[in-house]
Amino acid sequence: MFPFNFEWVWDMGHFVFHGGLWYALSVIGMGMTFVVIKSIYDTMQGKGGHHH
Amino acid sequence: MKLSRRCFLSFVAGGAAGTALSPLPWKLTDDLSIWSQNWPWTPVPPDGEGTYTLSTCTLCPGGCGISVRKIDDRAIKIEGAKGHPLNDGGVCILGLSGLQLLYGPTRIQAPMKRVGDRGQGRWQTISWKQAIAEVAGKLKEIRDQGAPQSVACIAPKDVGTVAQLLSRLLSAYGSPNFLRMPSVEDAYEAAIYLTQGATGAAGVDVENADFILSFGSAILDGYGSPVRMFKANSKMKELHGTVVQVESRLSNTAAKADQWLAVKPGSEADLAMAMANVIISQVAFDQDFIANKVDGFEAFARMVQDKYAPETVAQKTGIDSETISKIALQFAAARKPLALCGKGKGQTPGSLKEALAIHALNALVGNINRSGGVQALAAYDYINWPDIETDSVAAAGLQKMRLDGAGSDSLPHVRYLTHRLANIADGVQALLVAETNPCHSLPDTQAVKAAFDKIPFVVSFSSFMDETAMNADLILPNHIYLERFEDVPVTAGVARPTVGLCRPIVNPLYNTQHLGDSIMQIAKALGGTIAGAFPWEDYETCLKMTLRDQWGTLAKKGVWMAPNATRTGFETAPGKFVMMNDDMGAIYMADDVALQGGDDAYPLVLIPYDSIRLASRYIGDTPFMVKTVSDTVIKGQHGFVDINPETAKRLGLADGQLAKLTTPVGEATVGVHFEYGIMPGVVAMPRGLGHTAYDAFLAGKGVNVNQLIGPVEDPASGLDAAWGIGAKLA
Amino acid sequence: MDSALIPEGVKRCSLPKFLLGLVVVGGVLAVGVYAMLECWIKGLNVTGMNDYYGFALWIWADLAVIALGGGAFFSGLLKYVIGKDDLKYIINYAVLIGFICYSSALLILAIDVGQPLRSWFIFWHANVHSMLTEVAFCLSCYFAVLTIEYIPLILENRQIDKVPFFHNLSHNMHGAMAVFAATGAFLSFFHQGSLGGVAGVLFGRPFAFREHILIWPFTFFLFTWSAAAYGPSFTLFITWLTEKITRKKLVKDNVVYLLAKISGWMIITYIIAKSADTLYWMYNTAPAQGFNWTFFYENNPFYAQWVLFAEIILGGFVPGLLLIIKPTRENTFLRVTATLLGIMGVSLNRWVMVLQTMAVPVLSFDSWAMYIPSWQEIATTILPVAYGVILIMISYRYLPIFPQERELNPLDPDAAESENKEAPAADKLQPAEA
Amino acid sequence: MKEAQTKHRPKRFGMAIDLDKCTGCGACMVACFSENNVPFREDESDKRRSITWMKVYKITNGEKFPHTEVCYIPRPCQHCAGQHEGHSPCVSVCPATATDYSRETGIVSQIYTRCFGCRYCMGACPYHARYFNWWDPIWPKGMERYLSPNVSPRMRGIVEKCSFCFHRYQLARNKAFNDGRREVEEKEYQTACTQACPAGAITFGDLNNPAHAVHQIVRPNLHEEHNAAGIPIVGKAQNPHAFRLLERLGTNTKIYYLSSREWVRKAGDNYQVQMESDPHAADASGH
Repeated sequence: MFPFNFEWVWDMGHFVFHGGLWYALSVIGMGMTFVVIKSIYDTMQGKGGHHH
Repeated sequence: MKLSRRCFLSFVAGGAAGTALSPLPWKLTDDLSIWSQNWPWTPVPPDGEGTYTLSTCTLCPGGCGISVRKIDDRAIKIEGAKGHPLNDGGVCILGLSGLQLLYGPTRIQAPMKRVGDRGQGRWQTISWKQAIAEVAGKLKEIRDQGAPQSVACIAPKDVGTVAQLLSRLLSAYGSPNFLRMPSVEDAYEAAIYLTQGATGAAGVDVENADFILSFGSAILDGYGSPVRMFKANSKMKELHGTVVQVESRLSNTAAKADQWLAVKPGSEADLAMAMANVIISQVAFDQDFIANKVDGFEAFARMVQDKYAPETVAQKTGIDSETISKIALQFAAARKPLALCGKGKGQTPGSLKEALAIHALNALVGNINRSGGVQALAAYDYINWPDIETDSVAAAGLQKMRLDGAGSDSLPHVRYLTHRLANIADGVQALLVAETNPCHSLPDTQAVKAAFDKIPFVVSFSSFMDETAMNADLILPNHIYLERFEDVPVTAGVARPTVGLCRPIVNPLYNTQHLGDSIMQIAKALGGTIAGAFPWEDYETCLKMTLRDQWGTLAKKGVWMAPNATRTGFETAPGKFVMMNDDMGAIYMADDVALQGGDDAYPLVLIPYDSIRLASRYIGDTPFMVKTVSDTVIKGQHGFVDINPETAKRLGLADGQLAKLTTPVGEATVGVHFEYGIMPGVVAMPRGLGHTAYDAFLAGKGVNVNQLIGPVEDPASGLDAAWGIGAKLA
Repeated sequence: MDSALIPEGVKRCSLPKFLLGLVVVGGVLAVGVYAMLECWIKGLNVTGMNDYYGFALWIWADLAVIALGGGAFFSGLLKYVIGKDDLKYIINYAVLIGFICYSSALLILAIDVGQPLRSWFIFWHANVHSMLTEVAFCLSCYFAVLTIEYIPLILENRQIDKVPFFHNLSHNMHGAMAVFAATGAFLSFFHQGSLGGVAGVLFGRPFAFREHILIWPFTFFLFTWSAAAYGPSFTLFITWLTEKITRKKLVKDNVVYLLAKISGWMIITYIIAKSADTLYWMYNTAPAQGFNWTFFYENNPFYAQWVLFAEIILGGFVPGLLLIIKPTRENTFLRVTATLLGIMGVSLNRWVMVLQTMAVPVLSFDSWAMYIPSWQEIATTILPVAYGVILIMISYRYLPIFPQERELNPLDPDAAESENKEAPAADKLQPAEA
Repeated sequence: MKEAQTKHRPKRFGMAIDLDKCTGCGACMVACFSENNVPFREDESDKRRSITWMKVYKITNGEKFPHTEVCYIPRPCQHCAGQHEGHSPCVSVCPATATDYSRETGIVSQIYTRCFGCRYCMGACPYHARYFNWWDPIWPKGMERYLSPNVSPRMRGIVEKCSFCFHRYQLARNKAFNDGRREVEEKEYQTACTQACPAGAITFGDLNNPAHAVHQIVRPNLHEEHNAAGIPIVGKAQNPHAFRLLERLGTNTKIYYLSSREWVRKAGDNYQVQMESDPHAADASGH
């Protein structure tokens, strides 16, 4: 899973597979981070309070 | 309210996030996986210094050399001894699993005295001192009544120091009733004595044969010295020799043979005679040998020509006359033809007529006392102990007839008729059982059990809690072969006298004692001339003194083999190989061995068969061996019989179903297994199953064929020659 | 008592009846949990599996629920990426069903492996050439995505929504949903596919083995395709069932028709491809390995050519056609029948790809191996169903799963009563769901 | 499956099993059990849950009495090289790299502590050479004393299989190294089954080494050929009596069988379909 796992090999298989994997993971990760931070920011702006 | 909820929810969310980000869950996950890799209940064998020790396997009569691998003081693997004259590195399935016997749960760990009823399995551990005293006391009592001959002893063999010490004890004590477990050696010895005048086992030089005509001998399932036979068979394949197997079932041997002659069981002698007939009438015999070395050829020739024309025999054997002639001539034409006698592993003697007929085939092709042939094995003469002084009691006892009648005027040709144990029990007041399991391996188990019930005093020297030990009053457990010294002279068909040395691999695990020492201690306790007959301080000394010449070789190589000494000449009256005389005429003229229950009530014939994966002598099958047994032989607790699908369908039986197998001797529930490789009308059941003693790995699995088959005496010799029994399957 | 948690403007049965329902389903769940613990504590010897059946009922259940859960990613793809906006009225439920299916799959896998405590080695020591590795990664990643898609739904609960942060969070997550949905679709494509690959790459198992395109066997694409095709059918079926049980219309017909039509076309195209694949396998792949295709359907007590008929005709062409033809599609009975047949078809496909593959003797002297699951296997396979029902019950009660529910079921005083009458019945019916 | 750094010529350990000699005595099975600490249970008659790294199959020509013939086929792990070296059916599917193909020895290994018991490899193996530990291995009290320290007993819930007694290779290699030799002698590394076989039916050694008996018996074609289906076949035996199990699947196993009987050789592969340009091609008789 990581280059320091002994079965790791720098070959096409690993590039493609882990490329795709880490790409997906980072999209999800960054997406969530962005969303959470923005929500915190919005909340501090006092948004979303008693909207009804 | 609202505030608190807000706090609460934020607290939960924050807490969850916090824990997830902390190292805790990750560390925990890792620790758990490491734990799962080192479960404390999964053993980790300790490492240490590795060594190999040479010894000899005594689990069957084969006498193979073994090399035992040890780590420190633990024996961890048994392998075949390289360069051993019999098994040269090879080893059989039983020999391989010997360590399961050594460390197994059925070992008897100390001398024991029965407290409950016989067979109930309630024991009290006693000291060796007391054990010896009890045996000696009882024997003394019997002797004082002046009936020393009523003490009998059963042993697996009569050669070697331990067996000799046993019979020496009986002789000094005054009993002629030393019994050897039945085997084809009984018939072979008689045949050899009648034809060649020599006493001793038959040696068959399979290694140098190029055509083996086997009359049901399980060459590949434990006959003779098993590994030796395997190797001989493989050599035959390499040198394109021929093996012909005469058998009604496609055994492993038949399956591997170049030709399988599916003969009707019980008609082997006739087949051999018919072949002799062909060889004689075609003048295919060894004319020089017949002319110069054989006595009674004409008489023999006349007999086979009168009574055993292939055409007449064809009907009885189920083999057409062409095939009979073809095989007979191939046999005669071969360079080193060899006819083998003894069904299966050779655990039943078989009829003397059959043994003589088969031996006659060897004589016709001049294959006696020469390489690739049969010869009288030179007797093991390394035991030269001082003669026994017998006191008056002993002398009187030894004058008495053997209880089994062997060697009597009516049965002069045989030395042991051990299958008669059931009938002679009344005359036995004490029975000593050494490394045999008659309660399981003698035919008609129920009768044997009844005999044991009659015998007032039974001593077992077994290392394992087997059926016989279960029915003993006292158990004086022997060391097992991996814990003791012993000389192992091999008689199982070897061409040259061969003695292996069995030596301790590990120190005795339990409070057991060498059988040799037990015998000497009993003798010493009995005192007088009996004690005097045992001048040694212990068994090991006795062994070393006895073997003085060979001890060096044995201690170094683990085995000693006599220099190749093929006998010349014959010790018979005419100094020739006797093919026919009055005695033998009588034997040849005697009736066939009748099939018990061979009538309409029992439309089928049940034959026992031997498998090398099923130990069927004194030693019970090991867990490893049972694991290799096919689920068409044992499934769960049920044992299966092989039956030809056509026969089964006729009886309305389905493959795999359970059915009741009934014979005149007993009945049992068995599974039905369809097998095309068996003669229609015949059902076959393996030997070695149906144990009631031992552990859950063996006990209760399958049926003991000896419950279903009783002994049938050969009218000519009195030997047990039962080859099957009438049976009903429904 | 819990009215404060129930979405505004909708009617739910009384709490006691709801709890009663939970207890009923909970009972089934409990049995499943007990069986699960047995498998973990006593080991897998309590199953009916053996060395010929390393893969059995559980793996089938995994493949099946993931195929059926495919509705989530495909609807997501259609709505957020392709822009079929109408689907927003059913997407919530699709997501919920997907979430249930995938969490169930992961749970079953956790029971199925011999060493659950080290199952994470599949990630740590990943062998990238193994289809199962691909499955594991994509499955867990996509499960994360589903969770992300499900969270905002939870946050919309009346009370939670009152917390400004959660309100914003849910709002922003909706905003970013397209990105997640796209990632989800990407992941799903691969794990659905690699699930197909699991069987397709077994070149030692002529029944399952298929030729490859690049590194992927045909089954890779067929599995993705079938999941996208039958998943929506499953979503529709569950929606219909929920409507039956709640005695309410929850989703407008046009939405249903739209999804049904898409599902229909996907099924038809899939089954054509599947038929082509089957024929190619019958007349090329299998013979090359020494087998007549008929061999796989002979000399055994169960698998015969009815399998092909049931899977391809009954579970493929029939539902496909029923769903693409307008009149049959818009006939509720026929539409629901079609979705049911579809579910049967895809489940049967997953079954044979796992269990028949194991049953077929490959060595010429070996024999067919049949298999009967133990009660523990069956209980643990039903376990997720019960769990799913419970999650649906709770979500339906407390979350605005169906945006159109209020509009379709305007509250009027006397309706309340009737609700209460029906509710118990509804609860009892619940376990039959999913 | 990664390249092993190896200075000398890679080895391809394999076996030639002479089915004419094999008597089905089962010594190989028990030799293996005792060499490799294989566990056993009270009831081992459910053969589909019985761990036997080496298993002896009994096959028949299906003819009626008295024309019935029987042959035994000992089946260790076939140590497949796969369609391109290292792509063994099992190795290629193991998700956790718990089983590996050594390019140095050609041996398929199994890492017990790495395996987490998904059993995908078992589904992939057409020879059923892989076994799952359905139970905790338990030895009767005292019997654990005979366990060998060279092979670790396996825990419940993982897959195990024949390793060609790899620990013996390691020991032999260490010995050679200590004696200052780089090569292990043929006789120094023999598997337990080979050593035990009383019929001498098994020949074990390096298929790549022309000096080794196994190479001389099998005469493997070291050049890749393609069978009728275009599947690459490596190491096809040039001995007309030799065959491999399911050779046409392209598993490229390293266990070769020798038989003088045609029906036995035929039983090694499936012939449901007539295949032109296939030497064995014929009807499916003997199944």
